[in-house]
Amino acid sequence: MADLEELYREIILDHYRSPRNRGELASPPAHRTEGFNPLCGDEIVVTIDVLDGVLQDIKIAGQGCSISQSSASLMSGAVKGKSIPDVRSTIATFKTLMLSHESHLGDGDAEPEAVDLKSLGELAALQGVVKFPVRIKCATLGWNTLTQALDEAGA
Amino acid sequence: MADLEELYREIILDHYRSPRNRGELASPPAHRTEGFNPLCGDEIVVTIDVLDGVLQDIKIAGQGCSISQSSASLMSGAVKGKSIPDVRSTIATFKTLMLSHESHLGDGDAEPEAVDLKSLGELAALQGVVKFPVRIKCATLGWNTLTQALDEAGA
Amino acid sequence: MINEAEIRAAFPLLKRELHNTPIVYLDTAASSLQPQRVIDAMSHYYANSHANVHRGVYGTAEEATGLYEGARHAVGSLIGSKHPAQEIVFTKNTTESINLFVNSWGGTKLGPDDAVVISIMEHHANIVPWFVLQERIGFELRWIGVDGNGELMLDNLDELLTGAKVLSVTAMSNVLGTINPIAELAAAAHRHGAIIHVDGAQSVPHLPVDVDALDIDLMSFSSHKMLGPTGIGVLWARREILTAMPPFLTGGGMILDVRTDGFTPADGPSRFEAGTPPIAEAVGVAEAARYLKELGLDAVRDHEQALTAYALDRLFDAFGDELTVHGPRDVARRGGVISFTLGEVHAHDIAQILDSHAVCVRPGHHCAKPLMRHLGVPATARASFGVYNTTADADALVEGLRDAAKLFA
Amino acid sequence: MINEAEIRAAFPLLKRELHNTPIVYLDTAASSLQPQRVIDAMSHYYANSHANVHRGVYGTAEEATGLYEGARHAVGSLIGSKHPAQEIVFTKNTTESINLFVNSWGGTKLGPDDAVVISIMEHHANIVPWFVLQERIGFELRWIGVDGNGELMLDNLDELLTGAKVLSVTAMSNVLGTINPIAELAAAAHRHGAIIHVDGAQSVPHLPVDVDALDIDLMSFSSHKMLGPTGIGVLWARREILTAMPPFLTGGGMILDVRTDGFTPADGPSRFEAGTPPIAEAVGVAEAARYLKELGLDAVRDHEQALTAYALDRLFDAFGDELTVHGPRDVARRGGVISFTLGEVHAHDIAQILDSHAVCVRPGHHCAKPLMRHLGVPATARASFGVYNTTADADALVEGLRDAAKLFA
Ligand SMILES: Cc1ncc(COP(=O)(O)O)c(C=O)c1O
Ligand SMILES: Cc1ncc(COP(=O)(O)O)c(C=O)c1O
Repeated sequence: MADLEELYREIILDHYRSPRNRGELASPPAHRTEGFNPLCGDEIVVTIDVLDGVLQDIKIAGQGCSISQSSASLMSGAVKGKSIPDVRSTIATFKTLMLSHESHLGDGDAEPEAVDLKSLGELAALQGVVKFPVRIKCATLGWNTLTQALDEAGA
Repeated sequence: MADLEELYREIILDHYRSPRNRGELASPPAHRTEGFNPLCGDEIVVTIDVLDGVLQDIKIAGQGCSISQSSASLMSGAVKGKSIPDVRSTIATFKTLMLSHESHLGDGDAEPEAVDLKSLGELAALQGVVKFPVRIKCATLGWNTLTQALDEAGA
Repeated sequence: MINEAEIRAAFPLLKRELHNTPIVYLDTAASSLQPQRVIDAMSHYYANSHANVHRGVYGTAEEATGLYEGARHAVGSLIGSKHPAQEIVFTKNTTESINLFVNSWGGTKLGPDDAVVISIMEHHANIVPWFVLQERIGFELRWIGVDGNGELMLDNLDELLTGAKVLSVTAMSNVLGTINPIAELAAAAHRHGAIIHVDGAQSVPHLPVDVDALDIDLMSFSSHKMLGPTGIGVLWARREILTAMPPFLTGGGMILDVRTDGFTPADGPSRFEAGTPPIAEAVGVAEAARYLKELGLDAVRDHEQALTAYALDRLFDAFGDELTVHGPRDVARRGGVISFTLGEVHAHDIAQILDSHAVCVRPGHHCAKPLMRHLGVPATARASFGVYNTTADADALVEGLRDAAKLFA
Repeated sequence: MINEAEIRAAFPLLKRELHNTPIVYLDTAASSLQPQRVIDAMSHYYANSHANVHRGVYGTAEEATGLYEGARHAVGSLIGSKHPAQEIVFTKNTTESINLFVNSWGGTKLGPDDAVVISIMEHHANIVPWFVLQERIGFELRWIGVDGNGELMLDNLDELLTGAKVLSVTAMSNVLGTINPIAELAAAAHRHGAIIHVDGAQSVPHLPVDVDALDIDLMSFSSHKMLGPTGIGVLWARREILTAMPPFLTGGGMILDVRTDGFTPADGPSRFEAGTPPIAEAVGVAEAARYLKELGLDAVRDHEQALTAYALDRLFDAFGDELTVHGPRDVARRGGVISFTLGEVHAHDIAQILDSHAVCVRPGHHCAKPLMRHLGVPATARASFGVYNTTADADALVEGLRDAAKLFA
């Protein structure tokens, strides 16, 4: 059951119980994007406010399991106030962490890269997810939604 | 291989090589019916001439395996000139002979009846077919076509 | 009576461990386990009798054909079909069976002024094909509601059926466990001149089902939920109805003749079985049907009903108001499918924690999103019983859930 | 090089006897035999890892999902698919694959002014679905002819392809054995702005096939002809094409969302896999694909080509002008499928007499009636080779035929 404790770390349960940056920004002016996991029904709504190349504000709504909701909450804290390139690079780092397992199931093209866990800060708490392949989709839902929001907002 | 010799009795090969009542009657006045075995592509064309309750004439055309063609040839000899009730009863007797195996595969409702082989005369040569379930459809093709022809002709 | 030890010994997967703990399989509503004799029947078929069916004259081709056609009898006999050779069509699963029915029958018998009646508790397999056909033809789709007890609301049934050509409804909900009154629904449909198609995916494996006694017209079900292999499903249809249905999938094996300007379809079930059918799978589902018949569906039902009663009691004892179970409380009106939520713990997390106890349940919408919307929950955890489950399995479920409740307290 | 003894030992059905004579299986074009490792892979799956795929979080559900998705890779790798996770759709057989393609792609991309090109040598599976769609949409169906050598007549190909949207053609005839020039046909189709769908039912099991090198767009094939189980087939399609195709069969597993007023389909192959898929069968076909890859399709082809050359020589030596073999004489241009007639002996009788020698061949129209009409024969007997056949099998065929010739002399 060691794996299970790695999955449900205290920090994850805390973000699930008390999600940060919860709610929706008024849109417009903010950009609003919905993400959806058809297999389990989890939903994440990301609203972002981009100005001068910086993610000025972000809010998260939706519902779902502890992993999808806490991951989105952790994400909001990690990207808020950052420049768009920094946001994109944080997303990329996080996805690489998740991919270190997914590549087994994927097309097999991508070689897993080493991830600098320190650079992820609190986000590193999500690394336990990697041992639970079906939960990776939960953990990445918010991140994929944010990427889509950035793309749609032309940021 | 004893079974095989029972299937290909000399009388069957003889009727295959020299089919009796071969050809087609002019229709009208004769009635013409085509029979078809979709599994193997065998075809039998039966033309009949019914008058005064008697099957005055019958001709067989078509092509197919030795069993389907010889069975139809044997049939033509057995029914030609007979009264319609006699024809129908010959058909029934023959079908019962064939069914003594088919009932295993069918709905299981019909109990196989004992068949008076003597009453079948030359037709009894076809009893070897019963041991080859897939060939029963060949042997009965001409008979089913004749039944259909009688029904269509209102005889 | 079910001999638990004997039955459990028959299912090899029950010897499996997860995380060093013997597996507690509570996901039979998604797919059942297979007894060794079903697995062996298929292995034996491949090693001894495999050949393509219908057109061969050599020994093994005849054997394979006999086994394949014989499977219609074994399966038909389980559900009381009087003419299995003419009424049992093999498909790949319940979903294909329903698609076949909807497209072949619905595609030719329905017009823009007709109505089709289904229920809010249907599995997507009995919803989406109607949407697709509706787009093409434009009939009205009417929904039977579900009450607070998880049962069909039938007070306005006559109204719903007025002008309807078909009622298509599940015999047992795969989410709520609700057993629907099929005989009553069939009588009502016929009173209104409609036919009734039953989704038997959850009922055929768990309840005595007699298509004649129920007086229904068509029924779809899956082998893999009734102790049989994957890859094969069944559409049963009364002869008169099947005979009037045009082909759906087309190709070899379902034709009388093909010319360069058209084709003539074959008669009987083979009209709907284009291409090489699932032969080994037919051997497997026939063996599963024989096994179920030997056990007796009455005994299976009794066993599972008693187990469901036990499990519900234990669950409510342990979790009280924290636990919400969707569907009827009266075990006489429900099968062994228990969908629940537990406080604030998400279904996905429940299932994950239970997995660490080797308890296998399924989280999610169970392919019944209209019902989930109606229930107002995004997902439930679902524990479902098979004949091989015991009270010890229900106990393991409760113990695992205590852990989940503690972790998320 | 094929090690005959080793290979034959791998196929348990070859230990079978018919009429006290060891079986001589010459019906691989209808369905192949399965090696023990394929049978074992499925038994092992049922006994250890069975669960429904995609929605479970517990151990065996994850394993089953991994095995099922992994099967796309094993199968894709055999045919050179670069993106198997996005390009391999599992169906129940070639016939369903073609129906899916014809209805989903054809149903949305074809209009009454378009043309579809097929050939006279197609199997019914690549003819009848076009007829059915044509009835609904009304496009023109054009036929590539077959010459006296049993090869496609391609001199008017440009004419046939002018205004055509799709060319759908078999890579190897299941009657004539003819190997068609797929790369050339693909180039021609693309030159005319058409796509090409290939019926690979006979080519994938017997020839090296690389969808990229051939530059084709879609291909259908069946597991049961490539040493795998019944109950599963494959539609391979290039990503861009698959992405643009709407669902065909609908239900659970292929949706993003279902409401009471409509639904949103999922992306990728699962959009076409409604309902519980053939999971054990995917495990089986993956094992078959791995086995074929280990043997090497080049080696398989060499073995079968040499055997075909030997058999043709022996047959003509024995029967001379009495024997008609349909299809190319040049074994470089044909696979190991030998359709023949012998004097006045009907194909059905030939097969029957051969059965008494334990020699398994198939008589009939082989689901290719337009071709049979073109050849002017109602039926042929067909002997077809697999990798497990040897020259001794060809000898047994010749000996059996001597008996037939004698009986009907
Ligand atoms: C060339 C060809 N196409 C299609 C098929 C149909 O395959 P299946 O029966 O597996 O659907 C066959 C096999 O009979 C074939 O030989
Ligand atoms: C009530 C009901 N209908 C239909 C289905 C679909 O069955 P299959 O996935 O075997 O097609 C299921 C199983 O998920 C079900 O429970």
